[in-house]
Amino acid sequence: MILNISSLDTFYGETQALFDVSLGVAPNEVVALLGPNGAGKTTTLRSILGLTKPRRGRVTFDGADVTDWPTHEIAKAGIGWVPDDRRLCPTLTVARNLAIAIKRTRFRAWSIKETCAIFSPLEYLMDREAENLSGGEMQMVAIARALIGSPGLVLFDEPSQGLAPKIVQDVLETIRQLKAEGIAVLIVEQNAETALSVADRAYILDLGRVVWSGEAAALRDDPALRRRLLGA
Amino acid sequence: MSALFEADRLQMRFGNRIVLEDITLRFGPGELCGIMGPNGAGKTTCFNVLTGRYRPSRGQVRLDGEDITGLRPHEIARKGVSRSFQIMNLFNDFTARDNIVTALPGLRRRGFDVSHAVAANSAFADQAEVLLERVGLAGKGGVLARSLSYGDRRALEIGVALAAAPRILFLDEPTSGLGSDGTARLAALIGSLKGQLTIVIIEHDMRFLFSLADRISVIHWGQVLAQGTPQMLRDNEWVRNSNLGKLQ
Amino acid sequence: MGNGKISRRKLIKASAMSAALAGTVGFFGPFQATRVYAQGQKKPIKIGFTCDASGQYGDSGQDDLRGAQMAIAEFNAKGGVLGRKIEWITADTETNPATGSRVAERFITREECGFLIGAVHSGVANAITQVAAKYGTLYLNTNSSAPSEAGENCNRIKFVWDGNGTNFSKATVGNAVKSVGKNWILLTNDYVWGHTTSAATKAQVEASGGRVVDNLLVPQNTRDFTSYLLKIQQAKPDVVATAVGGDDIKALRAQVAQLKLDGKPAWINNQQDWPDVWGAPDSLFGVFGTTWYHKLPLPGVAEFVKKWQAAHPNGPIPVPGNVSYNGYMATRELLRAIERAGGTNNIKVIKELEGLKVSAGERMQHFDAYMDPVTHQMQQTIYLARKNAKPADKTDLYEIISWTEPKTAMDDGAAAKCKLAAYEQVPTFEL
Amino acid sequence: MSGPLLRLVGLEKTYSRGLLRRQITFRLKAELDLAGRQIIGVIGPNGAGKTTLFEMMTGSNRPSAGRVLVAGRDIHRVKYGERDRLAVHYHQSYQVRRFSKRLPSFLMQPAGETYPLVHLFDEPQFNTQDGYIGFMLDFFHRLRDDGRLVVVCLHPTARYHLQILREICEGFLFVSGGGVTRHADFAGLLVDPRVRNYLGSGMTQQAEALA
Amino acid sequence: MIDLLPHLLNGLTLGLLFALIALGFMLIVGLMEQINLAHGSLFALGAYFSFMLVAAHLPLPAEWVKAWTTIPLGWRYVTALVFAPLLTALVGMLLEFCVRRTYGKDPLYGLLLTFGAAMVIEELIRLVWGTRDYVLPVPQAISGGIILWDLIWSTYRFYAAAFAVSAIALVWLFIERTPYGAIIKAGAHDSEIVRALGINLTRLRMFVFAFGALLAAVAGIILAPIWGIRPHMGVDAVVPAFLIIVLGGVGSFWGAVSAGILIGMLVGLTGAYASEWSLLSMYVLLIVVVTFRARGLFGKKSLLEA
Amino acid sequence: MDKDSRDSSRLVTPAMLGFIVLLCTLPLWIGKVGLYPYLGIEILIWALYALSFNLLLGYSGLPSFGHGAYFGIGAYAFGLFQHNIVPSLWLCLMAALGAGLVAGAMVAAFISHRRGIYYAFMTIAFGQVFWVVAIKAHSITGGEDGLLRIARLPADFGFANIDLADNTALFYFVLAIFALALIGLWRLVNSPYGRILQAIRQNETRAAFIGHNVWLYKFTVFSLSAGLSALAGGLFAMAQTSAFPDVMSLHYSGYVVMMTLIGGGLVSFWGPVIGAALFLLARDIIGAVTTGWMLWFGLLFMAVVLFKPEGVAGWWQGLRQRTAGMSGNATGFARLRALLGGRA
Repeated sequence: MILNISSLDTFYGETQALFDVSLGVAPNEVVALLGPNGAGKTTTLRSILGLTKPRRGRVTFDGADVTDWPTHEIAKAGIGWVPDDRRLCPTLTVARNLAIAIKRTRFRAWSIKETCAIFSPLEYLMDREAENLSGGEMQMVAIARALIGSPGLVLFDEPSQGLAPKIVQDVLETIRQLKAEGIAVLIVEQNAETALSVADRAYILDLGRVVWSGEAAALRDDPALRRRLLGA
Repeated sequence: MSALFEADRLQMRFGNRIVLEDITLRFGPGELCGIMGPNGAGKTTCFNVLTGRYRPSRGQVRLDGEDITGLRPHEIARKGVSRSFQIMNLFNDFTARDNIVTALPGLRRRGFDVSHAVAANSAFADQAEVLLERVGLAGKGGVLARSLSYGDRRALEIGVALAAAPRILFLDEPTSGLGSDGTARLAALIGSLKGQLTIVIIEHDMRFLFSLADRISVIHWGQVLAQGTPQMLRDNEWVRNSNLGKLQ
Repeated sequence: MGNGKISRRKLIKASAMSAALAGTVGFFGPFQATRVYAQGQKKPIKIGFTCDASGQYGDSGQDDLRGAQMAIAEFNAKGGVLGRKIEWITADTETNPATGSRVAERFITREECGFLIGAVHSGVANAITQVAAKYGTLYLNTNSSAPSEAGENCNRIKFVWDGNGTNFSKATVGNAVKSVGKNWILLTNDYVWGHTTSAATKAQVEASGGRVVDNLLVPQNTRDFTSYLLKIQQAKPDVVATAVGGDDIKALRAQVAQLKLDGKPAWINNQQDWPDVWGAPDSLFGVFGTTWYHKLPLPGVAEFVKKWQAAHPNGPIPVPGNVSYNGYMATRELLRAIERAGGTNNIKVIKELEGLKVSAGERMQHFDAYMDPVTHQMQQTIYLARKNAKPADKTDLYEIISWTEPKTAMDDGAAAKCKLAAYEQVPTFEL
Repeated sequence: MSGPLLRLVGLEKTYSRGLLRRQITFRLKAELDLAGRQIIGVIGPNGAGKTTLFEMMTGSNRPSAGRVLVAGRDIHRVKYGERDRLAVHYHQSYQVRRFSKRLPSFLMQPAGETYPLVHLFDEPQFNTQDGYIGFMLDFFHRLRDDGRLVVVCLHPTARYHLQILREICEGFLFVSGGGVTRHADFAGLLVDPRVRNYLGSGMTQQAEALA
Repeated sequence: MIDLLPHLLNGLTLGLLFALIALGFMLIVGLMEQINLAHGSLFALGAYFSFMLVAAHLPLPAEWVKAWTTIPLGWRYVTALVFAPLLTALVGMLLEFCVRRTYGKDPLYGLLLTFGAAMVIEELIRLVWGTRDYVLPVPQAISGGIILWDLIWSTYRFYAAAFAVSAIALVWLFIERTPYGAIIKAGAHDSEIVRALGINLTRLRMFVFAFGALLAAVAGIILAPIWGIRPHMGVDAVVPAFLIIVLGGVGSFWGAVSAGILIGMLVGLTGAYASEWSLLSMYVLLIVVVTFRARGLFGKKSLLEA
Repeated sequence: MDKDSRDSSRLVTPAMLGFIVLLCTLPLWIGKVGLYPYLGIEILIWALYALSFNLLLGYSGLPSFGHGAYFGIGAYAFGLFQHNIVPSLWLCLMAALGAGLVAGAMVAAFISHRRGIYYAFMTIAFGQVFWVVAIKAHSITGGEDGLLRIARLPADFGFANIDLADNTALFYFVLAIFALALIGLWRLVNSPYGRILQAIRQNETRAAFIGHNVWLYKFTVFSLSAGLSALAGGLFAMAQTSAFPDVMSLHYSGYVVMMTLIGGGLVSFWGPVIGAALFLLARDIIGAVTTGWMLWFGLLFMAVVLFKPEGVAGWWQGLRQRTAGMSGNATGFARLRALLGGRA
């Protein structure tokens, strides 16, 4: 396991958002984190990054206990993040949004060129200000930004949101490619179908608790189970 | 049934952005109404417009037939509209008792009275004690609000709203952040209030809402998508197929 | 009424009577009574120096103090005054009237000083005067040169030792109208000192047949004079007379020098205090007034400078200037007056000072000086100076171009404005 | 009401950059008539201009040429504050853009309506788990039955997205390559090779299975 | 009209200088949402440090100082222009070290803390350099006057205005064209994502604060020959800086620049035509503007308001 | 009833009584401890000023950073009324109070809908305007030279007429007013009005939603605070027998903030009194030794802001609680935070 979180309790102020959440991701593995609105999926990612420090529990990454590290150190250890609301700096151009993300880690360095090869529209968007992009375009930049930071683990928060179906396929393809390269992926999705199509394993969260975990294939292939846990 | 509180075609915009498009709601006396909807649907904005925090761009709010649109929050509050907040809004440096006392209409009426001290008025303390007991905080009156447990703070939040002696009480996600025990305790509290005054609750916890509410309105895109008894809403096919449908 | 004791007794009696007549209740008796000390003759005489150490006039205040210290040291060296040692204390008045009041109160009530010396800022001087007047304490205003100090704000217990705006105007204006030109512009700091000074200048200009084209008001704390300088350039006057003080004049000087405007038009600056000049010798320009210069070719000056330098070897300013000189002169004349009065009875000392005449030699000035008994201002020689083109050494910044007799430079309007209280109204004491 | 509810007449929007040599970086043209009382699905690749099109329809983004007529009124000549009484754009919160205003409002026409005639839903989030989809679809139908024009823009990335589109839409627009193509029904949509390319192989297969 | 022109030009140069003063203040407010009331003191420190270097008042052995004075004034000035701001930036870093504790708390903390710091720095200046004032010598090339339209103009003011323009342009370029600028901008917009991208926000903030201090010092050096160097010159700088930021709108670069020019024009023109109002005019302008536009001319919503 | 609420319902608390009695004996011993009566007067006046300022900062959470203006206005009003209208002590003091109320109300009308930093900005701007006007209008105020010859008018009680020219007499007069103000303010902060002010400080939004007219409270408390500050200013004019614009400057406005914070005005009624005494004593004692006393005071202030926003009073409370076996409080931080209005 490159990422291991154990018994996380996370609070927003006084409000507890995660209750005793444990999960792990191995290199070459894609793990899906599923669940309804407000289940605590995004909070789990924030806790991993140290953006919302867990009150209890540990997070280890790449062999080190990173629970108490400052966020930038955790990121530098090799975690890339694709936040659900993209969070590009609106007044910067795409190129500059990408440029600030470049960093060295012990993992493979992605070049801007490579990411452009994944998302062909990127090339033409380079000198546009991020605020003038459409939602889907922003999403591509956000993913590219995570890759440019040479991650060993990528946290995807709703990567398919706002993307055209073809592009979603490209993203999934990229995730497979990452996996093939030995990079771990943790993917948060409301759209379970999409996530399960690439995931090896899955966790389901509800009201801040892990309510199910197991092989993704089990969920994928068992509509009844899926219906029971995730609806439709 | 004549409505105690009516919102008529409310629209609210911030610049280019429309947050409420067309909201029409009616709450009868003694009714317990729920409001639900996905994140960002405009539920809290709706509360804010109803309780006077924002003035709607269009539309009318009426209390007991009287037009209260655009009145300031304190004016609306004085007419008997009280609310709690999603993010707790207590007077943290006050004790629980003082939190309640501050909201008493008796104190409000004597707001510019400096002839006597609050602490000397035993009527205030007595009223506060009754309210504290009602929300399950008996014996904790002397504790600073900031030092109360989370669940107690939630209860106090409702206690403060109740202290203003409202005719209609708006509760914004009262269970958020509570565990199952806390939620059950709150459900009991709200259940005990049911029928005594009109209560409107925004809630994410469907189990909680569906078990308590007389009527529920679903809000999204600043519109009322659906309205009805919990049973009526559950009849929807998509609902039945979803997590929501699995409640019971 | 020559006898202070009688007047004091009379006063107490009068106030007690009036109290009885009005049926009033005095909590604590008239303070005059509590201020009479039958002290032993050998008790030291204590002087309080209300000198700014910080704020706008911190430098000047300290230079003032250096002169005064020297005078005291001279007297102590020869055994004090009337056999009594002279002690002194000082506290920072922060160039702030409120602080001035408090320090004065402290010196008088706590430290039991009978004499206060020192001021640069007229606001501070006024604040101290008010406190001193309440107790009858003598106050020597050494360096605040607002004409109002010896005019409407004069006081029986206050003596003003510096030349003021009107003196300097009278010394310069008539001459300049004749020799330079008739069109004048006034540049006036927009506060009392500026206004009174400019009014005096204006009167002089008009009396000499000149014309004041414009009077530009400069708010205090103006840091940038360019808009005024532009206006001046547009108006093309013959002479610009400034009544700009403190930090503002320093900034103005720097900017005029920058623009090389110091040649034409002719500039007349009211007065330049040595501590201000010493910081910025390059920006001296125009004609300006002073009461003393350390290179005056008069007997005694060189010795005085030497003595001063010996007393303050590592000071921030290497030679005494007019500010230090005023501090010295005021203190020396006070001590001499006490000697002549034969004691520290304030009324007696006041009377001695009112009759003060100092010979030119004693003053180290060109003409005899005297204390005006009506306005309590030292009437003295007023010098005109300009920047020295051929300085003899680093400190030789001025070229003295003329000197005016006290009579000529005297502010004849002051007497009408100044109403000194009767001696009877001054609380008396002997410390 | 006579004629179509929403008419795009010679509508064109271009963005260009460069001060001296103007280079067109974006162009979108549309010529459309849409009647009321129907639900229209809109799909198209990222950056094709769907949002720009919606913005022009609601009068917030001024076209380079052409007019947008809602119930016969040129929406760009209606008072700013009242344009949303004709057409309203429900967009995602992080896509709020500001546009400059040229004329003061008082020189413009009133909208003359109290509730929007055209409702544009820009990528509404359909989440199968919370059950709101049912209410949403009911709502679309209610609007339609009330004589309004409902436009739903959606990237069908899951099977049920396709299902929803097929179930509720009475016509489709495909925005791509600077133009807007109209398709009468779901099956017709799938014939267009550009649409198939947009959907990708997986989704196309699923769509065909549905059709 | 002809009469007016010089005053407009003067107002413009004055405005540019005001904008220069406000630049560092703006940077810290805009990017860190910290009100740095010690800005004026850093401004004064810059002037004092430069004076030390230019006028060779150095706390060094006499022979070294002597050697230093043999270097031409121009070179000493240039050295001061480089090193005085750097020294001030160090002080800025030290200050940031204290201010750091107030991040994430009410901005009022920072305001009070820097108010205290301003007082401390001013007193330290008094302690070290005394209360007297100094004049910063400037090289021949940028002193003196130019005759234009029959009027003599100060060369130094043109130099200062040009310097202000280039400083503004450089800061703008720095923010807009360099990766550091991108990081600063992104950090101001969303500190979380910047941290999640592996950027050390603590260091970034220290850098920004130091940069703000550096700019304050630069402004101090440029203004020193005009205003003179004295301990309380800081107050003369921080008040306009503060006014400009509130007027221009917190966090807006061009807002600050245009507010600076606006105030410069106003002070210049009132100085010429209604001189007794020139000091009051900027406050009145501020109150009028802020009464009608709560966030100033170009302000966006920021953390600073609740 | 616990001790706190017992105290708060009293008109005069034992501590207050003891304090006032102690002050009554002050002229007897102040000289013996190396001080002088005038300093006592000044401390009382500044303590009154700081107390009324703390009505805003500590009780209502309104950061007014240009408050010196009202102190100055009171001083000028006292002097001008005396010179130009009636030289009666009572009327002059009323004039000072009234001038402060009016000026405060004028400003409050502009700013009472704001909070936090923008509130602070506006109070600074208005403070500067008053300051500039005081300097500019020298025909009225005497400008920099100050408004001079303000008499210490006798206190006419009808049956008795007390001369206040002497410092000790004036001290008792100021003490009487201070004691009245102290009692009045104590009652005020413990009355419903004061309770609501504190509620507004902690949570303006909530206060509005339980029916309190927040704007009106903010408006009235600002006016009241300005009025009382002006009353203190009037007494100051009497003490100094003159009025000067300096106290209206930004620096002096900052001093009262420093006094209040260092004393512990955020957590204690007595904070401003402690702070004012500390400030003036430090200035008098350290100021006699070094002119750089402000350096040390500035450092102390920084340390207080950084480490102990509860100030001296908070430190004392913490000490008492610790000895009583209770945990220390951290309310000062929370209160300072709450100054911005509800973002706790």
